[in-house]
Amino acid sequence: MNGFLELSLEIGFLCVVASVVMAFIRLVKGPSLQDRVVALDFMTVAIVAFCGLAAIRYGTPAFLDVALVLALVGFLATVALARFAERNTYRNRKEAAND
Amino acid sequence: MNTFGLNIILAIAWVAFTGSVSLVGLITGFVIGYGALWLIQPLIGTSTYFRRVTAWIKLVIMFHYELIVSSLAVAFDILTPRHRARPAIIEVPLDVKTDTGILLVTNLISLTPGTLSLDVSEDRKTLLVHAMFADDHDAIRKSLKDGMERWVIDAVEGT
Amino acid sequence: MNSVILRVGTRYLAGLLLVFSFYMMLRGHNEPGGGFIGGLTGATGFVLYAIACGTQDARAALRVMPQTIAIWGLGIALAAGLFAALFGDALFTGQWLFIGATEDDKGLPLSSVLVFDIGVYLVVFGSILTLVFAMEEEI
Amino acid sequence: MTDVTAGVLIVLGGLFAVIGALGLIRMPDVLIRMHASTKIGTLACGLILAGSAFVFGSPDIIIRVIAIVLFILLTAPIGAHMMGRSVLSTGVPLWKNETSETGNLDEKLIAEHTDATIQSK
Amino acid sequence: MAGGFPKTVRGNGLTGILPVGLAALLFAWFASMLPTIAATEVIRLTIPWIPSLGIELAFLVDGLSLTFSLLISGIGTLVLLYSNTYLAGHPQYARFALFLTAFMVSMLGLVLADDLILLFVFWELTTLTSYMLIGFSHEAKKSRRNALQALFVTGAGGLAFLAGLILLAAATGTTSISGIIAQGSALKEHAMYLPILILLLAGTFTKSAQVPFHFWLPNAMAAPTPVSAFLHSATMVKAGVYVMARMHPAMSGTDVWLWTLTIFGAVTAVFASLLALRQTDLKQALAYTTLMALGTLTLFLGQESGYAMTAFATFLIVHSLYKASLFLVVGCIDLSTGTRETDQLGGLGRIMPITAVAAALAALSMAGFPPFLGFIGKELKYAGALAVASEPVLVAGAALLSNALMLAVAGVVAFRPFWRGTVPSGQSPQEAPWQMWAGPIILASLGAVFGIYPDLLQVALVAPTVISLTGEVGEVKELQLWAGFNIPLILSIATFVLGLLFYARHVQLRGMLERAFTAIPNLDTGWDRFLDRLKGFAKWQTQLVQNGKLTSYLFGTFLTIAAGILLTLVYTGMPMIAVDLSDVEWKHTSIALLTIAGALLALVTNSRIAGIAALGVVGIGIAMIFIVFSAPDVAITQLLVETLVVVLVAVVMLRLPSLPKAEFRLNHALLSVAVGASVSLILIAVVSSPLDLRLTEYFEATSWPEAYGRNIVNVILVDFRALDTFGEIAVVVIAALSAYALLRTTRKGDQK
Amino acid sequence: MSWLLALPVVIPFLTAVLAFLTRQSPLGRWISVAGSSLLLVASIILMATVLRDGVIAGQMGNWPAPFGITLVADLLSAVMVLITAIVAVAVSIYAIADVDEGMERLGYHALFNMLIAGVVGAFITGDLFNLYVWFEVMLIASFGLLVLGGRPEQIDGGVKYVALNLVSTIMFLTGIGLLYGMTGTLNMADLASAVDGADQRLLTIVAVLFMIAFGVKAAVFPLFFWLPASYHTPAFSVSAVFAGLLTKVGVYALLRMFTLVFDHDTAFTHTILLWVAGLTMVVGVLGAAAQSDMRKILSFHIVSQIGYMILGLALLTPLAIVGAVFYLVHHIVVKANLFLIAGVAQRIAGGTELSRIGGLYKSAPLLAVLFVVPAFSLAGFPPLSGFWAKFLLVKAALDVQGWIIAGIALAVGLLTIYSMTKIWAQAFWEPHPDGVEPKLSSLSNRERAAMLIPIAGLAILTVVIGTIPEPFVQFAEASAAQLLDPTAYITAVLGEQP
Amino acid sequence: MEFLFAITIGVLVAAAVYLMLSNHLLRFIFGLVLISNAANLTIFVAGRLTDGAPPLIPEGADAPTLAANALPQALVLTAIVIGFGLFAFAIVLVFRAWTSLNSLTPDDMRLAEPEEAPK
Ligand code: NA
Ligand code: NA
Repeated sequence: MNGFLELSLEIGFLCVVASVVMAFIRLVKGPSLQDRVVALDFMTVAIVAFCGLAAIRYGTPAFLDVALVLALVGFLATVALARFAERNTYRNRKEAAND
Repeated sequence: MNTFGLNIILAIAWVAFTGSVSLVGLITGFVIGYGALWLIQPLIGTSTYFRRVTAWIKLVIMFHYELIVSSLAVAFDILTPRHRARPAIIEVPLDVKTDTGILLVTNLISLTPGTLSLDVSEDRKTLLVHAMFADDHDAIRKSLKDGMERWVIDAVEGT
Repeated sequence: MNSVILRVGTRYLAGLLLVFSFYMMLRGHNEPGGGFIGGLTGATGFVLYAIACGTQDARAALRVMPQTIAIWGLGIALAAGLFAALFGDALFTGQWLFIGATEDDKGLPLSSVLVFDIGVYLVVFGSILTLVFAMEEEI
Repeated sequence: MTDVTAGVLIVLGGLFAVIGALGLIRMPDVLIRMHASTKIGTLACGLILAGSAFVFGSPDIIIRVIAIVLFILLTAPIGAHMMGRSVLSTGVPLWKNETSETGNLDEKLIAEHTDATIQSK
Repeated sequence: MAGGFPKTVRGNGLTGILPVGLAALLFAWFASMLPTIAATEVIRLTIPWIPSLGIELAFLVDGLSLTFSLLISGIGTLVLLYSNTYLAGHPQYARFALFLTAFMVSMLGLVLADDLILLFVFWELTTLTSYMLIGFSHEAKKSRRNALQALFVTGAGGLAFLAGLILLAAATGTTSISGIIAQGSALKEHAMYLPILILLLAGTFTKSAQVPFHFWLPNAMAAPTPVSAFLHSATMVKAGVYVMARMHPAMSGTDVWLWTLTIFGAVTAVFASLLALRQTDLKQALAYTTLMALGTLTLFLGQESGYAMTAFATFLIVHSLYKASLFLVVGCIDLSTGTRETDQLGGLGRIMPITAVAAALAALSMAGFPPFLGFIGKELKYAGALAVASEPVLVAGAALLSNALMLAVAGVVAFRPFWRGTVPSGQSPQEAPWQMWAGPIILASLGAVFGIYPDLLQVALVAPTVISLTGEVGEVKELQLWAGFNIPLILSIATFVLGLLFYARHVQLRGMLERAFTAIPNLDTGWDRFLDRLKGFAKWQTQLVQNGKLTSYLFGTFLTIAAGILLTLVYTGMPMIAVDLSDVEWKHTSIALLTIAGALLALVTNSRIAGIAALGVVGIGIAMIFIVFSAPDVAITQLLVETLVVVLVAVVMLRLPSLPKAEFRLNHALLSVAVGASVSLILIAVVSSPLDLRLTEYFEATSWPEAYGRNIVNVILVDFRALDTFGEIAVVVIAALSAYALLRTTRKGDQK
Repeated sequence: MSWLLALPVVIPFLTAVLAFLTRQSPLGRWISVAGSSLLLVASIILMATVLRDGVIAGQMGNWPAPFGITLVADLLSAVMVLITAIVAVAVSIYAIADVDEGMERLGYHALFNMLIAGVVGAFITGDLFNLYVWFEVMLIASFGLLVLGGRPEQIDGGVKYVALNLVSTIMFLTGIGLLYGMTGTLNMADLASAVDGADQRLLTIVAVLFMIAFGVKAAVFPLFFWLPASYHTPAFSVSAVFAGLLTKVGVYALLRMFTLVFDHDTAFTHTILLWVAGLTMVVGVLGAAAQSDMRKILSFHIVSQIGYMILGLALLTPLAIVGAVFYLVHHIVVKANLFLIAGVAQRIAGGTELSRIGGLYKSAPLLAVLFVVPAFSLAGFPPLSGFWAKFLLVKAALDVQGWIIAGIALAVGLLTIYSMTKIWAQAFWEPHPDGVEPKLSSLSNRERAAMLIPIAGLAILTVVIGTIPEPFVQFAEASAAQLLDPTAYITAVLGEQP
Repeated sequence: MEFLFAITIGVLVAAAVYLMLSNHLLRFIFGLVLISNAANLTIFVAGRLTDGAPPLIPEGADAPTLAANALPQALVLTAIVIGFGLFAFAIVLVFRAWTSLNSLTPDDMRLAEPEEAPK
């Protein structure tokens, strides 16, 4: 592995980790449920990228398998939480209507 | 796309996963794919369509072009201190009919920065799109219909 | 969930996840994967199905009660362990059959270990769906 | 040469990742933030993965990378759609600059979607 | 139990007769051993039982045990005969007979046992069976209370007794009683002698109701009268006395032995006779006289002289005969008139002549009139008292006072109801059926027979008993009605005078005693208070530790963890710690920080979604750790599980309310930090020394060649450690089935 | 040989699978009975083999120790498996009458057999991580059984039970990680020598960690809270099997680990255990004294009696270990039986709250007899099993001049008598407050047989142990010898090694 | 490296303990997830950390040249799945606690151990 690639990798890691940290800031700040979920979703995608970087860095394609799985199932959490938000709103309104 | 086609795709996917292109792999993939499809049978209606290879290729190319161009636009907005965005939620009438078509249209719209598919109405006739640079709603509607939706219809539903 | 997009997407994803899960299970002995990962992934497919189309549809698609799948999985895993008894080996001793083995190539391996992994797959798959379906229905 | 291409792709991907994350922080409302995260994140991810495909170069890795990217392209918009929908139906306050043309959209959506969900039980 | 004898005197059929037959057979069997024992021989029977603990089913018949055996089986026969009529037609007679017979057998076992542990087994069996018998009228609250009291007090003593026996066995190296006795005086010099003695006496004193443990005995009169006659005069209460007698050769002769037994015996004798006179209930009065007898017997056992031992043996027999007889008489009176109150009784002599004769004979023996055995017993008592090594005057005085009181009580119990006054109106008493007077008559007559022919008793039982007690033939003193004009005779006369005086004045005396005793703290009411206190303390303690609050439980558990680790750390000192930060990359640090940040967010947030998202962040952080440190399988699993966790929480949360704002709790925070710091510290210490990688190296070497797998982790899971994995999937199945069951029962539960 | 060891684990699992597949029909319960009986046969054979050949070990998957997972049976393991099988048979018969169809459909029999599998697995494994796995099998099955039926108080008890047991589980897991990190092995026989090379100070700390983790499972002071909070809430057959077996697995684990592995600083560790034993005895028995419900009383007594077993371990003399082993066996039989009897009382007298029931002595004398045996055995009356258990431990304590602890053991015995007679007086002697006469004949013939046969069987066992204690004492002695000198155990697992 | 993650684990444990002590079942669940993760990580770290060398045997080789310790990975994998099973049950139990006891504060749940023992 030559110096350029190594440097690029280091930059790549730095960027990805930085983006995760920034997403975390959004996650903390919210304010809405969706903001937090979007932040979490972004992190998932960032981990996929992270796996790609790790695969190169350590010369092990095995990490791409992690990315593969995550790419397929990662969004499920987003879907579940989005659905929660909707159903929750509906329930709250229904309860408010019943009161 | 009929069941057979879907099955072939799954078989190919299998080969892709295993990474070894061979007849045995293809057959195994076909069998396993068949099993999977059998399990999800209720989801698959009866449908027969041509595959329009050229339309597909065009779709792929155009999509990537759009993706990169509009990504840059959004990136620019993010990086510049003032927000140029004039976001809006826009209703777009849908011509695409098939499930696959709708999925493709909505996904591709979402993937191209600047537009985001929010929802499809229950009657499948209207698409709700969130656009970032929506100074002119009609222009956006038109570009979506003539661009992404057209390409998808050609690829998926074309005669 | 009454979303056209999700439903249509699920149509592809559920199948994809199932196929992918078999793949992950089968390759597990040599690459990352295995029964757990396979089972979890496969279950994810049906969880998505249940979220998108409701548990009734998902149950109908599955045809068999998920808890039955899980318990059969346990039975299969156990059977894979008990299989060694036929050869006078201890419980869970792997039994291997290499189809078409040659000097250089071990051929297509069939083994009780793979059966065991299938059992694991079914258990994880069935159990998660038992849980998720019941939760979806009761809550 | 492949290393240089890969390096460029990786750095580009990294930069896009940062830009996406920055958008997540900076943009004024949740829908706009989703623009940033969904597409730019996908793009960043795709670039980095493409970089790794270049490095490894072997066909099985390339197929795998393509699969990953395709999976993300398939799932990310669905997730975004679900989130977007929920933004509308839960009535999350949007940026003042929003110029939506549908007045009581959120009410309509709630009536249309969630009702059916709950009733289906 | 008011109003006449049972209509039918046929008793309880076979159920009633069988036990009588059994007891009679036993009596006959023991009687057949008399010649052997009279010839100062012993009979042994030894069956191995628990050889590994050296415990045997060893039985020994010598003078002491045969005397007891004959009393137990003989009186047992008569009591069972009596009971069959007394409780004729009682629906629970079968149980009664069973318990009584079981008790008798246990008692026989106790006196025959030649093994400490075997003895204890029977000891506890008598406690248990007597519990059942005292509580026989179980629907009455009083019966239940008194049964518990008896059980608790004797049970407590029994446990001390057990400790004593164990120490005794340890000190002597054997559980064989003969073996211990054969060791001679070695035990008395043993360092553990005193604790052993105290513990053994704790057992015997409670069982034999020595003051101040006496209070349970009168309360035990809640039992049917035949039970009282049997247990609380002739047998169970004498178990303690028996054990003291049995251990006499091995343990007596020390100052502790002497003074403890003398003081407890004397105090009990006097105190009990005063209390006896105070009673107006015939049965209660008799109960206290039993105490007096027990005190006296204990007093004798304190000594070593041949007089004392002879007096012990004689008085033991005398007392059993007259006391059982009198109890049975009281039972007759009770059934006949419906009362046991002295003030409500009179003139029964003409209506119940046979009973009256029995009562008279027994009472005369009890009062110590010649020519009854009681007289001989009393003479020996005085002789024995005067032979006491130190303070003979005090002992003799106590004996005199108690004997005189005894005489008065005999008058009150057995003379007045028959020979004074008239039958109160409203009563229509009858003579008891023969099954009920046979016992009293026989027992009372024996008192006279042995009084006139003391040699019979002397040769057959008293002498062998004394030999058992002292181990020497020469110590046996003559039993004789006329021993010449000596100090004991003078004391006897004094007893008569004083006793008659007491009798004449007993009503006034009773008043005085009443006043005196109300001033003395009453252990019986103390009992109820004790139980209340015990319950109160138990409740208080339980409220303290088991307060029903999960947070307290968790706090306690975590506190134990933190305190356990930190205090151990104080004890052991700091383990070796090596901190090597040279290989830490910024990546590692940022991942660690991200994980920590996620955990902290989960900690502080009041938003459920933020909480879940924070958990997601932690999950992602940990997955990144797994990725960076080469665990792709684990990372995949972690991410999949994390996703499912979020899905499940999202589903469940729909029905749950929002999180309330968390209040900061300093004690919780400190504890949390302590637990966290302990874990960190231990882990750092653990990783400070190199790891032995034998197992991993083996897996690496064999994974492919022998298990045909290239993914070592998977090979470990499905092959090397397949059993773990099997258990693990079982956990998953069970979790699913359990959760499913829990969810599905919701509806059912809610509908109720 | 290895199959002999594997079968006791395999049989309940197979039974569970079959019982689950037939859960909709009455067949399930008969499968459960048959499976338990088969387990009993297997465990008898195992016991016979261990008695004949000494410690036996089997390497699962044919991988040599310490690399694979080893199942080991020494006398202690064998007897624990045997007694588990006996309880399983008793409870599975009892369940025919006790468990309603609703619970059966939700998989009661499967959960029950899984629980048994977990318990047996824990007793028979020679691998620390595998022990954790069996603990989990047992734990999760117990979760399910505890709340099966879903009454609110079950849920309440379940919350506490689950919460506290999860803490223990996680501690155990952490402990395993740490111990592995120090020694590099998981095989318990291998650990016995591997720990010698580790930092002994650290080892003591980790030992304490294990002590706490197992202490929660064993329900010792001050970690027992979960037990009295929950054991009185589930179905009676469930609480019987819990009462008999679950805490004993914790005790077993303590006994195993603190004789085999953590024996490097007994002056410290076993002194702690001694304190724990004393406090557990006292606090438990006082807790019982404060209760007025039959099952709550019995629950607190479990705690109290765990103290006795810990006492045996703490003293660590041969006789003390004999006592602990004897106590363990005796307690399982007796305590399970008492809970089963409480179930009958509940059925015919309408409850277990002592003030609301009564009259059982008068109208259900058979039940009274059946109660007296285990109750007075528990209280330590001779010649019942409990007497010998207590005798051995008190003797062991006195032998080492442990006056105070012996005194505590005896005093606690007295308070145990108090509790048992409280039940006896209030549920049996006292008339029923509503004037009803609770009769066994109010049960159907089938129910009566299903409930009373196991109770009678266990009672007979109690009497047999009590009256013919020699073989049991001999057995306990041999078992204690194996525990105190684990050479045979280690050799059986690892083979002859330097 | 191990040092760094030992500290991380400590923080996770501390946060988890604090959450578990709070009188709220949902927070308890959060704590449970954290502490399970911490326990898994403990095993992983105690098995020592190795960068970039997954325990996979390359094609053609009989054994890996340098690989991370595989055993702890297998243990952690097992523990994760078991932890998930326990978590799933716990979350359902919390839900049931809410529906049948109408409370998420365990200290208010006093059915099994009532405040005042009935006379
Ligand atoms: Na050792
Ligand atoms: Na009552």
